[in-house]
Amino acid sequence: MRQKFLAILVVGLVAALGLGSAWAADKPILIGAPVPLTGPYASDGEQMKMALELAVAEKNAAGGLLGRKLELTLGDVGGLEAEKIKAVGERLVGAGANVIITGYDDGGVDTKVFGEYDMPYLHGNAMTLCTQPVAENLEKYGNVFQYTYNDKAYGMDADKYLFGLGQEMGWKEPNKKIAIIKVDYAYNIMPADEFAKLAAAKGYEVVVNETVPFGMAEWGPILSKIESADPAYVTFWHLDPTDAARFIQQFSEHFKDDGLNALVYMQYTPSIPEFIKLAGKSAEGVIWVGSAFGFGPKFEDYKKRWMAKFKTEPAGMYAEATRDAFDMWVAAVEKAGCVDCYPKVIENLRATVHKGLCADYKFDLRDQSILQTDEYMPLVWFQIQDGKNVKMRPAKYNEGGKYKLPPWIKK
Amino acid sequence: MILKTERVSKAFGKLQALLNVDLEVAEGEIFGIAGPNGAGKSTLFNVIAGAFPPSSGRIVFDGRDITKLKAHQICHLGLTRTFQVPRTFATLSVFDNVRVGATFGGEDIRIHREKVNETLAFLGLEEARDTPASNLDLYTTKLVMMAACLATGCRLLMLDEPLAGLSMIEIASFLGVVRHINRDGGITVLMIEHILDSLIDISNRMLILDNGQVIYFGDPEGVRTDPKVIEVYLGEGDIQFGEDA
Amino acid sequence: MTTGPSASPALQLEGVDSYYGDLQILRQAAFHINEGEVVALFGPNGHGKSTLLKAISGIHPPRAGSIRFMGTEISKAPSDKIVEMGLAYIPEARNLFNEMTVVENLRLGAYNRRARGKMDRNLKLVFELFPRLAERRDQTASTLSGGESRMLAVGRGLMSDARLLLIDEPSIGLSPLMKKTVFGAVRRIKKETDISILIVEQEVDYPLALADRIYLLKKGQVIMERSVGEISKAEIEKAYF
Amino acid sequence: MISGSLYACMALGLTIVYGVTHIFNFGHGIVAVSGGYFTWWFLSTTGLGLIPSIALALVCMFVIGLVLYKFTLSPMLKTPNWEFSVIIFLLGLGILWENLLLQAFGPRVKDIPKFFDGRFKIGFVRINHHEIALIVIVILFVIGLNLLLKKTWFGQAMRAVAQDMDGARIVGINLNKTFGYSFALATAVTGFSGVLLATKYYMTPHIGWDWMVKGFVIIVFGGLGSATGAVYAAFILGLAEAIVTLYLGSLWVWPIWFVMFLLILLIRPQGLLGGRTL
Repeated sequence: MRQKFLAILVVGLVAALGLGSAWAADKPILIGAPVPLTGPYASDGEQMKMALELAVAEKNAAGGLLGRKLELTLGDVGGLEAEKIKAVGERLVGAGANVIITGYDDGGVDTKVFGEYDMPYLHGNAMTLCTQPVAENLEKYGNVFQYTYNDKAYGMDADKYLFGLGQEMGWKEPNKKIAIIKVDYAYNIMPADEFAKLAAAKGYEVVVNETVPFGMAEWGPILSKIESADPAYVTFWHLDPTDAARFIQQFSEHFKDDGLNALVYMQYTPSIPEFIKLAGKSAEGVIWVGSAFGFGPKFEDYKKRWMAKFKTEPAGMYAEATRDAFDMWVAAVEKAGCVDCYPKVIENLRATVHKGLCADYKFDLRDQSILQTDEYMPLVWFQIQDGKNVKMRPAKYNEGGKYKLPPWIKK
Repeated sequence: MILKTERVSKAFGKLQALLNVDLEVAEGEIFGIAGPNGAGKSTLFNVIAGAFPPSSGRIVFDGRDITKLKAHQICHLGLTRTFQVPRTFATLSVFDNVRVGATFGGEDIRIHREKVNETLAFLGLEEARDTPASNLDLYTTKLVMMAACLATGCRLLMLDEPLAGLSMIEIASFLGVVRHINRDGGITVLMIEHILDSLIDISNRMLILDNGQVIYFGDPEGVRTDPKVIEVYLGEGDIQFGEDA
Repeated sequence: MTTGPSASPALQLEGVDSYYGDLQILRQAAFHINEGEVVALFGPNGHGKSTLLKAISGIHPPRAGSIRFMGTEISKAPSDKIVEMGLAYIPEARNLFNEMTVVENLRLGAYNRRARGKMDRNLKLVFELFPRLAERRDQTASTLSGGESRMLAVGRGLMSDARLLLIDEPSIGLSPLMKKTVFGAVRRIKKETDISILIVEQEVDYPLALADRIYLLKKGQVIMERSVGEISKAEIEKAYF
Repeated sequence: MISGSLYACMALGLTIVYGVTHIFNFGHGIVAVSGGYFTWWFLSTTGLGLIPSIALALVCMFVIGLVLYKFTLSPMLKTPNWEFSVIIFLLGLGILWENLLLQAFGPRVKDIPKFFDGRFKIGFVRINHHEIALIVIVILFVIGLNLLLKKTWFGQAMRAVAQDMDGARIVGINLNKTFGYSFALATAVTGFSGVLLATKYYMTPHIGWDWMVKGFVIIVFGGLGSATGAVYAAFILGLAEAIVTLYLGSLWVWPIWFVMFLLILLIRPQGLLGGRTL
């Protein structure tokens, strides 16, 4: 009797599953996107949302993925609070998301949240905090991919190239003193500390080391501190364009008359177009480092399609990187021939060498973050000249320009 | 002497509220204090009760120097006061209001109960014992305030304008209660009052303050005829209308 | 200037009921004040004297009944309109503006539109009545003594260009000399202006010497009306029971 | 100095509302931001100059304040426990309004041009003309507000209500009307502080919350309801902010602010000039 019951149960289940998958063919493939739509990161979040909307629209117009329509479900993670990412994550997974894609969504718990499930999770958080768990437990967190390199990369990269720049512009460093100003956030603290450590090994001395909160409006006291310490390098590690613009504006006013014999380096922030818009002329001469986004023929074409749909220009790396992540996942699914055969899709992602809109991606198989080399996804050095971001290195991107002395260095 | 102040002065910034006030209150008497508004009467009470220390001078209660003691310490020694503005705990019953006073003694709960009941009976408040204080009329509120003071087990009670706002009949009966406390309870009373006829009537001795200084000390009836007191406090004649007289 | 009591009532109350929550305070209260008349209202504590003044002045409007001031029904009017009509309430609690100077307090007394134009004239009158206030014109109200702040409250009431003053317990907490001063001022108002006055008091002596008529309020009802001279202090005391 | 004067302006709006009506405006930050947004909007769409745009924005703020009071707050004040319901209501309204701004104008940063360019130098200190202008404007503004409070009937009525509500009714002041105009005035003042802040520090819809928290600390520090206290507190805390940033690091600003806050509450629970009112 009991065996019969079990048999019926099994038959029923199989039938249900069969029916389910037949039904599933009509059901759209669900893409879950936890992105910051309100709060301080809303301007980036808006770009992520638009990128995914464009991607889904284009893919659907081309007949869908494996013949099925794609559908996008957004979740707002606001100011990236842990409890928000948790709630949003559960909602998206509960809704049946087949993949989770975001530009960035968190400061360290996202890996734990999405690592609980099987579908692939692609994020651009660019933080050691997010990749550490993956490196430590590849078995468990194998579905978590960071399609950017880690934060420390900026620090290592700065140490490698910053001190050689003077020569290129005919400037000799007057001393071996460094000022570090970093916002109280792992993405910026990690590389700044890494840089300090590496530079110290070369004999440089950190004379100003300030951690500042977000929303810093009045930089006067910090600028006075820089003035009295008189460093040769001022490095600024931040990710909010508003704060950074206020800094450079007050900086250039502060040193307009007496000057400061120092180079100014900024991590990432000027890549957000708002920065130049707000900072205007005062950012002239700033050297900054960002990812390889926003240029090249493929990007120009993408930009046209973007503008056709949204009537505004894509703004910042997440307009683009989020699309690259989407394409990566699409390629992996198409190669696997199925959406919910997650292990296969993940296998394919790991083997990816993806030609992105601007640079190429290859995952570091130890922690599933992207390798940062001149060949794959290099960090690109810029200088702001005549109100524009001019690419300086790696050599393959150089726009023929040479570093110029910033206006606050007086001869 | 149960209470003695020696050359007590108090200044608030530039304002000299009290200047060299000497006061002696004998055990068992009713002592009256009067004087113009702003003469320093309430300040004198505050200084004695320890609300703030005097700028100079010495206060002795029951042979003990209390000049520097805090209000609650003085209260424990047996000297308590009421305030001009009736202060009770509005939502508490009469019983609980009085018990709050008794609790200052620091003895065990049973003794409190007895003491509270005793005090209520003594002042004829048994009927009101469960009424919330906010429902009481002004007269009963004043009695409750006094009961709360008595329940601390005090020996000297200071009353600050207890008759203000009472009707003539209420005044008469309130004075009866004060006499009862004094005679049958053995409690010394120090009382500030403007209703002078009543104060003269009840006091054994009186003191008049003006501008922080003592201008009269002694026999109550003498107050009416003292020229200085008439000048600054009473005004000429019986019923007269001040400035147009 | 003095016109003496006249026949037409400045204020007339009929059947006034007032409550605090469910508790009825006034029961069918009725009385009147003639123009130019000084009326004293006595009564035991807690029987509704202050409530009556609050009902008239619109601070705590009555639930039923009619209150006519100079012929106009005001029982439902808001307090600011009542003030503007010339009815000034001087509460026992004084309700002065403690952080303002004496003169600022007085000027605010003339807040209503009708009084603003006559502010300077009335200010002069107040300072004449209370020279003490003129001396302290730039002192803040919180630094005044009890008697002085009582004068200020009365003065502020006069500033509203009042035709009727309601004064609640002016003698409370005042020294004998101060009482003389305050009641002296009330008598001068009586003699030199035609403002009608209603005084609520515990202390009987002064009002008896001042008033034209007296009322007794007990348990929320006006139970007795007498002309002064018809009644002695002892009789009033007796009537309390 | 500069942050101090901006904080002062912002705290004044809060103080007026609290002093007169005893309403704690939890939508205060977003009110400030709105002033900035209105100005920015008039500036970018109407082709009006800066000053007319600001003026127009402040008129809008005043009207909004009045309407808000008349149709929402005034009925609420008649209910029991309105202190709490009004706080929740204004907080909710603030969040709603913030999101409406976000929908209408997007999350991007907006700024309002400076009043003056250029700067000069005294000794080692460099000073911008704009910053001088801000300080002068705020000082004039405080003086103007003071004149309004002391010399006009409306101002006197506001002070009267703040000091003794029953007293105010006794002299014939219409409480509801005074509440309404005070709320409207405070809305405009707060909006103006937002304009000034936006000329110096840019703005986004959400930035108001930071401003508001600072505003609350300032008015409690200065003594609830005391306008003079709020101005002193703003300058003291502004100065403390600068000194702490210079010698301890900017992360210490909030902790030090709160230590000062606690200290003043321990020493003078009523705040710097508490107990004194408008």
